Amino acid sequence: METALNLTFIVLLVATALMAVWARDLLAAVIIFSVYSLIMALMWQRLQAPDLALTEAAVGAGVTTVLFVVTVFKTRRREEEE
Amino acid sequence: MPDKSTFSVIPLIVILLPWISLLAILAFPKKAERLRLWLCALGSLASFGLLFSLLPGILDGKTYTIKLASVVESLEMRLTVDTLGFYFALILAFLWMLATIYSISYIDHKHNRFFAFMAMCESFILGCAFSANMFTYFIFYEMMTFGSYPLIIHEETTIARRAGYKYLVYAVAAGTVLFFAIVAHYFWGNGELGFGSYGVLSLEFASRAALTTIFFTYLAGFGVKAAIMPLHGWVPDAHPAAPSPASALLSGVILKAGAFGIIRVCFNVFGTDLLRELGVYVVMAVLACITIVVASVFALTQDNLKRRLAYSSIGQVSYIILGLAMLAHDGALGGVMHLTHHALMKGCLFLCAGVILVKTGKKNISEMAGVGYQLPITMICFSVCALAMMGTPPSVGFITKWLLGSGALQASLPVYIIILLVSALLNAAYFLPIIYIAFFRWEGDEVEGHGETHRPKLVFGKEADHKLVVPIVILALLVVVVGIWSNVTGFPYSLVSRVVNVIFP
Amino acid sequence: MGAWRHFPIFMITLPLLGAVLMPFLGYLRERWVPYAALLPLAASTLLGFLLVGRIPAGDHLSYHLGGWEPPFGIEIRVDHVGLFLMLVVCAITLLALVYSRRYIEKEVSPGRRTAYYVLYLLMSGAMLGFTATGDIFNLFVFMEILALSSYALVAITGNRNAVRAAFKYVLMGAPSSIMVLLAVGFLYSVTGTLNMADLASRIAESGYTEVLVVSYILFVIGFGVKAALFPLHMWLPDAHSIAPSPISALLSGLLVEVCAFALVRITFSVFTRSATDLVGGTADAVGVAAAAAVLYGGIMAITQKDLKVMIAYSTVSHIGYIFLGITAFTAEGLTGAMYHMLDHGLAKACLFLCAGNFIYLKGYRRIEELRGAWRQMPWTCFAFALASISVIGIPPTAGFISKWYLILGNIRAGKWLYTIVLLSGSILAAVYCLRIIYYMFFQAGKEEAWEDASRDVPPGMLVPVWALSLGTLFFGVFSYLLIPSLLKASAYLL
Amino acid sequence: MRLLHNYHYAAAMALFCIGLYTVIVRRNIIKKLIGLNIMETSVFFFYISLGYLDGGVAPIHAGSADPARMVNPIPQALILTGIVVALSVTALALSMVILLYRQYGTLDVDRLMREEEPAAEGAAGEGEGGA
Repeated sequence: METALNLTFIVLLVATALMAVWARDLLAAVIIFSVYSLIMALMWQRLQAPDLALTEAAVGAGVTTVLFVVTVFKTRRREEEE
Repeated sequence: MPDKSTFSVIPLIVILLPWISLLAILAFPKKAERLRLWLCALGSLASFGLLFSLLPGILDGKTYTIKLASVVESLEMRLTVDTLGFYFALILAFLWMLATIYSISYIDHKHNRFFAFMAMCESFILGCAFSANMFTYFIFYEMMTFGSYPLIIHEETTIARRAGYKYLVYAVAAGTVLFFAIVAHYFWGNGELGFGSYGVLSLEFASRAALTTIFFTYLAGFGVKAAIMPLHGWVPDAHPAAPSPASALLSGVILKAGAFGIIRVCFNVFGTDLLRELGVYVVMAVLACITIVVASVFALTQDNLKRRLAYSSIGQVSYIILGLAMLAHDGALGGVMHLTHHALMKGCLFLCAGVILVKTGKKNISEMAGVGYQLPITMICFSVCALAMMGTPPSVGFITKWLLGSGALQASLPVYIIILLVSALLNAAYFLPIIYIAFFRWEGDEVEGHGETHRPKLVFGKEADHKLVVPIVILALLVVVVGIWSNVTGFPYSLVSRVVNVIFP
Repeated sequence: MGAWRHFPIFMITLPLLGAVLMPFLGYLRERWVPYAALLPLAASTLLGFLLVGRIPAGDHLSYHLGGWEPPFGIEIRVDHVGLFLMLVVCAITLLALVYSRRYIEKEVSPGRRTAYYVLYLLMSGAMLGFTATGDIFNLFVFMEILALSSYALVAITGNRNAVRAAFKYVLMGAPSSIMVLLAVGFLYSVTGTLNMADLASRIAESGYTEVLVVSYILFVIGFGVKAALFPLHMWLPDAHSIAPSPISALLSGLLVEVCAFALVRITFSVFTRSATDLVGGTADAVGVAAAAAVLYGGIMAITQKDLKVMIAYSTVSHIGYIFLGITAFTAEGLTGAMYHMLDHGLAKACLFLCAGNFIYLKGYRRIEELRGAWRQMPWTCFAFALASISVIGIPPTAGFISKWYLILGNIRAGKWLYTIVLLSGSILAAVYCLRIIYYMFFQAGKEEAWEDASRDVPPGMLVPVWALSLGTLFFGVFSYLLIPSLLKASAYLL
Repeated sequence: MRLLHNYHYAAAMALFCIGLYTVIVRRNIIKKLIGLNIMETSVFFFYISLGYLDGGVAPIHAGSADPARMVNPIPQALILTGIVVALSVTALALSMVILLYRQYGTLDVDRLMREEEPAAEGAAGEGEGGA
């Protein structure tokens, strides 16, 4: 059961990572990345690292995302086509 | 070698004297130009004098040594005056002194930098002569290379620049090869680079291939300076481009630094037994023979006087190499003595060429008709040296040829004698026309029969500044004097025979 | 237990502390910042010199942060080689900082000057820590501080090229840091320790060969990017040429070397001899890359038109020298590599500062523009010439000694090809250096280009340049001060 | 490969590769930075998995947890540092992105790097070059 839950998390992590990478809309990518960070935080909680999970939730999903969002707003939303 | 090594600061002082004069030049104001120039001459005079004071001790078998710095135990910068080094230092300091005096009148006075670099170069090359080991030799050798570059390009013409560039290309490549040779020597010589004994390397510690590699890299590295034939390319360009005193030094001393390096390699690094065992001396001899003949042929085709002299130098320096490659007593004696002999002769010839250039503005031999009447003393000295180059007795050139010939017989290879004869013939073929043109042709004698009426008058004593003429006369006199009384103490024979007698008992 | 045992940690923390305090000073008295910034570095240098001779031969000085014993606490570990490099770092950072005061007036806008000094001190402290630490995670942390401050310093002028170069640097530098972190993780996973000495003893016992190899490869790539080893050097020419000159001097003269030194530590102190056969294949690959670097850097340097880019490519080439010395796996080779770090640090810093002088006084960056430069800037030009001679490796400069040992080491290792590569590298160096010397001294430029016949840069900029170039001469002539102990220390490392 | 029996490691490596792929291949610089963050978190994940033991508890002494069953606290302490470092790198890089976009008007790394330097167009190489 434990393992199954962990595996689910991992599959989710990989999936969100891939989505973040492939999303054409940068804002979407950033948001997906924030979700990825949250899942990562949960995963760490499951690995008995509560303080890290807390930090990651705050820093990874919070601060980093905010920084990314600000950047995207200050630059452009769409990825350029060649 | 009787090892009576004494600590002495004299080698260091000899090396530093040119620097001191250099600093003195800087200390005096620009207006006192003559004072500054004479100081420079005085510096080289002093270093020659001080060097000469070591002669009794050297003849006594002493060596003087001083340690400058060291990297690790066996890798040190040390100056040692041994017989061979003293011999080289003596002739170079002497020639340098004359060239400096000559330059005072010759060089455009605006260029004090020429004297600065002259002094620097002298110091470096004295360092070469005094080096106690290959490491020190290389350090001074490289510094000398870069110090002599400004001498070559002094006139800053396009030709001079190009010549200087070529010189640098050759020198840097050679320095790199040499560097490798020395590191390899250090490695296979078990950290022993010194010149203290005759033959450091041996087959005990290193393979045949390794030793052969070391030898050939050494030969290539020094061969560029010594102008062994495929590596001679910079010489014919650099000599005409440099001011005459500089070309006299290039030919008389700087080329010899390469040759001296080869002497050190043959005597002190490998030793004659090892050379014989490896068989590498054959290559050296063949290269030297080719150089002697081919360079003389090239010299024939040159119209520019200094270029012809440069090719002549290429051939003559190979006499030294050939003498070493004979691996015989007389051969080695003749080769090493030729170091001085050639320096005297070629130094004088280049200085003469300089006087001709300054007084008549003529560079090419074909234009020199009647120069002998305009500049009689110069051209007489020129003729003396030219005849000596051909090997006419009584002169230093004759002694070299005689000893080399005798060496060839000792080595039972009479083929060398043929080479020497061919070389003498070619020498005659390219020197005699110059003398002929200078004395027996004059302006407007093209129509036969009218010659007698236009023959110019000989005018003595007014041809040039004394500072130009005196060095030439001294050198020309020495060419004869050393040729006649060659075994006077202090002359080459007395010094060289000491070394050669130890190597070939 | 004398007070001197605490010196290394002070050497590291003083600049970092200075960096923390500097913004306050900048807020109160901005004009004092350039002078105040000198203090911590000068103190570090002093402490470093006081340490000379204290460390017993063939041993190291170990300091435990906060009194925790090594496997748990962080250890500062200074051996002879490390102290040597720390002193080099201190001296060069100090000199470049002296130089900075006047120079950055030209390139850095007033609002950013305090930031410049803060980052500068941060970088210096991080380099010292990076060199001295005995804990591989700590190594990572210092590396990150170092990297961050150098990213920011490259971009400090804020113009488009600078930011672009810095970003290129980040794009290569940040992943490489992560690789180092991963490598540290791998090592930790098989040994359960982060202390270098501890690791060295446990690596031999652990059976996880594959993990060790992967970890070593990651270290090589990670430090290779930071040290600009050949195929990973792409960021270097841009970053080094566009950064303000004192920063170029630090990046080129120190940062790449400190990173190369980290690899030395990892190779010899962590993986040690027992594992050398294990990482041998990787080391061979590094050797090939280094040989390629020597040739590639040299050839690229010859083709450059911009002076600073040329010097930067020359750095690529010289990093190759250092790595060739390391991969020879002989005491001589390692000594050569270490001495080359010193020599290259001094010479390259000097070259960059000289290039800075030209920019400061005339705004000239292109090699063409330097024709006849010595008429106006004789002192700068002579210093440049001296440093170039060391770069080529002509005696009696330090470059000659280091090249001697590099070649000796490679001969002893039987690596003939590398010997030839090293030699050709110095021929290439001769080509690109002598060209510039030739332009400066022996070619008349346009008259109006150097009209002001008496004005060189202010003494505050000349003194560091001359100190560095005389340093190359000094360490060439007096190499016996260092070489014997370096040889001993290298033998100890092996 | 005894290590691979632990799927955490495999996952971390997979994420690391995704991140590396993004950093190297994707041309948008914000994407590259996202990739960088993915790489970083994957390595942190790897560290934490290292310290984890099956059925372990958090390394907090306050409760009555059994020290023998605690997970290894050292990697966690390290990662705390790592997160801070990662954040600062990201922040610095993002500020550079904004600056770059202002000056070049593009986020595409190829276009960014292809743009000629203004200085290089100035003086064309005059003079005869080498001697």
